[in-house]
Amino acid sequence: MLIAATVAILVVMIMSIIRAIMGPTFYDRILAVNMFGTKTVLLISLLGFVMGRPEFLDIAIVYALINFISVIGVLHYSDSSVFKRGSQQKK
Amino acid sequence: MILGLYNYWIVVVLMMVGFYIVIAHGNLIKKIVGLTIFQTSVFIFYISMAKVDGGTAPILAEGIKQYSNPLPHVLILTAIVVGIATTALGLALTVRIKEAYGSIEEEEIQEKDNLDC
Amino acid sequence: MDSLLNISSALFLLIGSFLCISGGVGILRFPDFYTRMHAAGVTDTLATAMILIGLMLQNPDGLVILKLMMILLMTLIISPTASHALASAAVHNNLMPELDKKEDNEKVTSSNP
Amino acid sequence: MKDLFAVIMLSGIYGLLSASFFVAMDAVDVAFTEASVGAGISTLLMLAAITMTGRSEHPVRHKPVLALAVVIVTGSLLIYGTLDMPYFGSAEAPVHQHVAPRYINDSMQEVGVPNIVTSVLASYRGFDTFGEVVVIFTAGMGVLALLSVVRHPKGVAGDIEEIDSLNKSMHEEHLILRIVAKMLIPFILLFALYVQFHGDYGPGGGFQAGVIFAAAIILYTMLFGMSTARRVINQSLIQLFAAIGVLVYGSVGVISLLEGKHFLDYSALSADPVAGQHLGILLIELGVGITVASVMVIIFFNFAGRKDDQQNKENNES
Repeated sequence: MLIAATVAILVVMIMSIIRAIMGPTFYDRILAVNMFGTKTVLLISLLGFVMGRPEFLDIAIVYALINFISVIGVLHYSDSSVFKRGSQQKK
Repeated sequence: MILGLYNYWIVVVLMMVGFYIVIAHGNLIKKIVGLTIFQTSVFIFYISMAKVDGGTAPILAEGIKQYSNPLPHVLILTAIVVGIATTALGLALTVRIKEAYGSIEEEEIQEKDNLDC
Repeated sequence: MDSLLNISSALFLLIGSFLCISGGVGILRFPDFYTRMHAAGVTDTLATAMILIGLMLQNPDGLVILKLMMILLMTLIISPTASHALASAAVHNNLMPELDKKEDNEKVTSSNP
Repeated sequence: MKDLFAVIMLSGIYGLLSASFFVAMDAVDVAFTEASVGAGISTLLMLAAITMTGRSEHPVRHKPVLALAVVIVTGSLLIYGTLDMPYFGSAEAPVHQHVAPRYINDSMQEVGVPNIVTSVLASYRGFDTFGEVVVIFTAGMGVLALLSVVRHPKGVAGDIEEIDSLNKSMHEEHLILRIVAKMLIPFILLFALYVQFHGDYGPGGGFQAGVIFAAAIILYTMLFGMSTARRVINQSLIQLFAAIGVLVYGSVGVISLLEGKHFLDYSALSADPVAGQHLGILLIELGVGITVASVMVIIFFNFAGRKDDQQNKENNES
């Protein structure tokens, strides 16, 4: 069952990569990256159980935190003037 | 079995993607992204060498006989942090180049240099 | 007792994987950003919670369960916040929902999980 | 792809992916580092850089046939070279024959730390790590020299008031984010300390802890504004801390020299060699952590400060 869940998460990760590559607006890309990050948290905790050494959940915690920080960072920089100018030119 | 070498081939492909970005693109930021891809391929090379079939992570515990090789892990662990520090240095240089030349495209910078001479 | 734990853990993992896959299909197939966000929100909270609870039932060790609870708590705090920030940034920069553009009579509220 | 923003998002995904690969390859410590560095900090630094340099790339004018040829030739030569390499996962590969068995078998008696990676990093190869720390320190100083902003003495007070009012409006927008961040930041700092001191027994250590600590400060800076962060964390103090970290590391080595042992031989630190090793590893991991954290904060502050400076200039001109 652990293997099945791991495979499911890998499939979803591939889907979100496709969305990140296609993503028409850059919010789509951020969304995909965020989803990819949470799925990575799950994947790492599952991998720990699959390999039989579940002590290494610290990495998953770091992931959850870092993922949040990077999403906030991306949004912070997307608010800055360069991006606004860029998106206006696109329209 | 020649297929047992597939990890090296993945590394080579990744390395060449990074290498191509570095030499074929003129944008300095993109060159730095290419360098990080190159760098990560080297990390993957080391880590995949350290893996032993049936081994687990090199943290001693009761009842485990086979561990993966810890030495490449040490080398790569420090290399990652050094890598981010040098990447930051490269980005800082890029920012200064942008301020001085008004562009981060290699060709435009060269044109401006030629004009100055 | 043991088999009960195993069965329930497997059940939770199955539900979680199913929700994950459905969210993944959603993020690929939905027409615009806000609906995609809805799909991602489902996987971020409910599916994560299901899979983590399934893992918790697998292992009776105290420290591991504590760490899993911490991960669960943090994803439950973090991912809605991140979605909120993302949605509000998108609204601020005048990204319209796709359905609003096509038919004006349809009122679409941006899903904000 | 011409949009550099998308390129950087994808490279962030690449970092996440390679970290999960490292977990699958048993390299938990490396995955830890890559998780905090590759996915978090490097993405942020690149974004900070492209806000200053512009986000679109000019099309390549010449055809990259030559580059492609060079790449293909090099790649095929490398693949030809791999044909002699040992198979993936084989235990007989030369890498596993030289010093690794000694590390695996004897480190528990000699160093007494369950995490072999930590004992090799801090004890057997302590000198290497010292070099790495100095490199990080130098890179931080380089960024400082390149990007540090010269503050104009006139009108500082006015500037601060202006920034304060700007911050207030921004804070009202980001109310939810701010409260969640207030909940999380103490936790992140605590977790960084846990990683720092738990590194002997599980994955973790000075490098990872330093990066996580810096990530918390960066989160604070992004949400509460540069000027608030400058008031909380003194710039010159943090530069001092970067130097102190290297100094702690070096002085541990010098102490063991003075005790008549080799440089960085921790058994000199205590009567019992294993206890001495423990103490030494703890101390130098602390030094590494302090240096890495403060160098990362220095780098980020300088990028962000530079950006604010540029924006102020643009505002003044327009």
